[in-house]
Amino acid sequence: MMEHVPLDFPFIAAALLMGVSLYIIIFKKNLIKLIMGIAMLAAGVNLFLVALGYRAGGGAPIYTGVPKETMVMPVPQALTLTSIVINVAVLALMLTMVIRIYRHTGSLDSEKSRKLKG
Amino acid sequence: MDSLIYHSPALIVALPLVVAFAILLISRAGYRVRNIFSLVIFGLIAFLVAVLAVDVHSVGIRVYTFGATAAELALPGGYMVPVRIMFEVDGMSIFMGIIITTVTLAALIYSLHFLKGQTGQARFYSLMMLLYAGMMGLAFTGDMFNLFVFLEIASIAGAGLAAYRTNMADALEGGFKYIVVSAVSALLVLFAIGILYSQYNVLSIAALANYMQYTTLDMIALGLLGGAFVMKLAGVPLHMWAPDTYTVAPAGTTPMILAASYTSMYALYRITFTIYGAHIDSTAIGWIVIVVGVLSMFIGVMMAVHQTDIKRMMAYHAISQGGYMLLGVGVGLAVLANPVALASYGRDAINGGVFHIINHVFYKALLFMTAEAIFFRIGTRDTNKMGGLARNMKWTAVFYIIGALAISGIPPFNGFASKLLIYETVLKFNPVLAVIAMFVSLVTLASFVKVFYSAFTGPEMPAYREVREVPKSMIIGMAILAACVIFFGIFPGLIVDNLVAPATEALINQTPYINAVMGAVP
Amino acid sequence: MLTKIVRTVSNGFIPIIVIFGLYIIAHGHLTPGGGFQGGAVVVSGVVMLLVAFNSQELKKSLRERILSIMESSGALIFIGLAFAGIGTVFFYNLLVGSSIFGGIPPTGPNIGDIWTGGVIPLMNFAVGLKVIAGLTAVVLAIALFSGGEEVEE
Amino acid sequence: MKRQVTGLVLLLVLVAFIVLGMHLTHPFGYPDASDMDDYMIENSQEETGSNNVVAAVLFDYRGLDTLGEATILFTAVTGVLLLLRLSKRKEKIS
Repeated sequence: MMEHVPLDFPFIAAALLMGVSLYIIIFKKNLIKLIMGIAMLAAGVNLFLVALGYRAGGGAPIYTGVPKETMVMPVPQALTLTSIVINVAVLALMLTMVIRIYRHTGSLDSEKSRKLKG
Repeated sequence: MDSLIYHSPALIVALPLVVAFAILLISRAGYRVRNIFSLVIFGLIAFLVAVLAVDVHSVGIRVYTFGATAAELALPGGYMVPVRIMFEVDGMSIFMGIIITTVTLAALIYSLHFLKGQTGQARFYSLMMLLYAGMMGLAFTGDMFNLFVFLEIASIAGAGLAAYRTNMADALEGGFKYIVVSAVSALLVLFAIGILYSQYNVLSIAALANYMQYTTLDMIALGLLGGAFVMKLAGVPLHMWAPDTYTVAPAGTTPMILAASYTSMYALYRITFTIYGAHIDSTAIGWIVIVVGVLSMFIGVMMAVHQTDIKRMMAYHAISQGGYMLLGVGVGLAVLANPVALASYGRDAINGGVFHIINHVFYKALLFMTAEAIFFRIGTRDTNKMGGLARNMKWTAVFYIIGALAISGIPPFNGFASKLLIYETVLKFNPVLAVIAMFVSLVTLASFVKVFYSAFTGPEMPAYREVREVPKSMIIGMAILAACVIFFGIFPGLIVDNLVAPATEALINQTPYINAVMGAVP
Repeated sequence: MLTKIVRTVSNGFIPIIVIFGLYIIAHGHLTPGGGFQGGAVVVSGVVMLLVAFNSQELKKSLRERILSIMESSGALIFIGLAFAGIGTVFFYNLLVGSSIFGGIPPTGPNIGDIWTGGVIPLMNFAVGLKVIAGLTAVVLAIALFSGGEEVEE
Repeated sequence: MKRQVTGLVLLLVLVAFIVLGMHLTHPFGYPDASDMDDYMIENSQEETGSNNVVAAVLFDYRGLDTLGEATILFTAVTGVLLLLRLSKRKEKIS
């Protein structure tokens, strides 16, 4: 068994990813950068989720080769898989809309393309 | 029949999915086959919802565990924690289910003619059914992660529909705003779910409520969930997306996206009351809800008065009316820990807030449909360019009047019934809030009367002399909602006793919801 | 369209990528992977073709109509398998113990048998079909659209 | 300017939530005992016949999530194709 490392690197990485991505989402005006921010936020949340289920020294929860005593938790992995696919779907739709918006306005700047007021 | 009731929670969500998947194949056989197919299956679904509603009214809670050996078997043989995903349908869930189903039925009928000559009709119907399935799943589910999944289904389908008119740049921007807001809020929800899972290692709502200890981590999760859902339900100060999206969504789908917002409100209530109910400092949380509600009411209506775009004005009114619901429920939440106050006015306040959801969805859906009907015929949403439309569009004008009077809280329409409940109870809680609520209602009336005069009355505009009434299917769609508005206004007691009171009871008392899962050890 | 070398190499790689993707789909219940992952692998091959050839050329062999039918039927098979269990409960795994994919592996670590898992391998296939068709359609549509093809009403 | 300040406040609140949440979560690699996960590890072979516990969770224990996931992918594909409207053929006018 490994000794517990006081620095929880995966959680720190997830926090960094989420912090940076929230900065991008709130302050960047370019629509593509906005989408990249959302993709990074998704990556951070997914990393957090999958890191939750890790048991020190554990292997993948698959019986083809691994005994059950050293398995990590399967549910967070399943949740992460689901969440990844969901985010792929969301990204595809967002990118499509941006392509369409670019066709209409010729700009990726969220300030310039905003025709709506209020 | 028994097995139909037994499986109805699963069928209500699965059948629209089947329609959505199959409709692209079926529409190759022609539009008529497709329309009949979707209407027939949707009729069956509506029937199932009605049957389930009657059943839930008598039984209380119906649990449906997916993949178990028996649907009620939430806990696998003698085990302590639920393992599988389950649906839990209680008074509040079926209340939302009835709202969503009625609005979707009206929207489906309304859209039949609207889509005439448009491209991508089959995909439009497919997305509509997916949006319906997403909302119903969100209302029925008893599992946190499943809630996230259905939230995403509803958001993506809603965004795709909102951007349907791709030849207009503002439609795409409205859809894009909606999906960005949805994606960010859904990811925050997912993060909060992760935090909850890290502590209790369960995902079922009932099990979470059972184990809840209200640590600092739980507070963080509640904050994230609250923020995310307030953003999704367009509460001030996170309402920026709503006017843009509601304005551009094509006919029939605006009411559905509106209903999707209130499904998020349902999720917020479900989390606050059912998961956290017994532990939170309900006065503080109640006041937060009240403040968000009052801000939404006031800012929404103030932004609405000077809009010239008719749908945009209605969208701001939707934000404002959402504030009433939050106000009513917030007052109830603030006195949740005080049995005397709860019995004397708290319960009625929640009744009012919950009743206002169904009333508002119906009349606002009706108003959005009339606005779309005008847009359908004259091609503009600008109220300054309208005039004298009542001459040629009599039905639309009548429906607009019904909706406008209902939203302003004029008897005998349904808005009056729920607003009266809110005024009465809020007056006992804090008179200042009641005065604000009445003031907002007056401004609402003024704003709708102004639009009525500029759009429907006045001299006949030469450009619109040839304007005809909208096709029959659109009138039927609006008539369904108008009938509901009037019926609910004339018999409010009936509705409150049979629909709203069970929903309120389900919110206030979390024990049956928990016991339906955790107490069911065979 | 890129050079002949790129096109020849990608032509050579395509079968390998597709077979690898199908392997991942088929062994979803034994090894890491499954319908989504295997489908994504296959679609990565399609993206490679899209880079090597241009989208117009690819459009001739991959019809949007066929892809749409494939995707719908994948989704319908998936939900149909879920409906198959409705004699007990929706999503009940009714094939465990039956003659199709019904084998139950010995408890504990074992080498694995493809003939196990009940409806899980079938669902993996359905999802794989859906993902391949759906993502191909999306990739192709975006490529064609950015290539200038547009239909305005 | 006002927008920048609002954004900054929002960002700081969210980051504070995230950092505090990460800080208070259990140490990496040492989660609390989980009955739900152990049940799945214990019974997946017998109940679902699947050696891969994650596959068993995805398609059996939490099958509805996967149906939802497939639905989301379907929704996104439908949405993309609806927005790009590649089909030249106009649908038959009803």
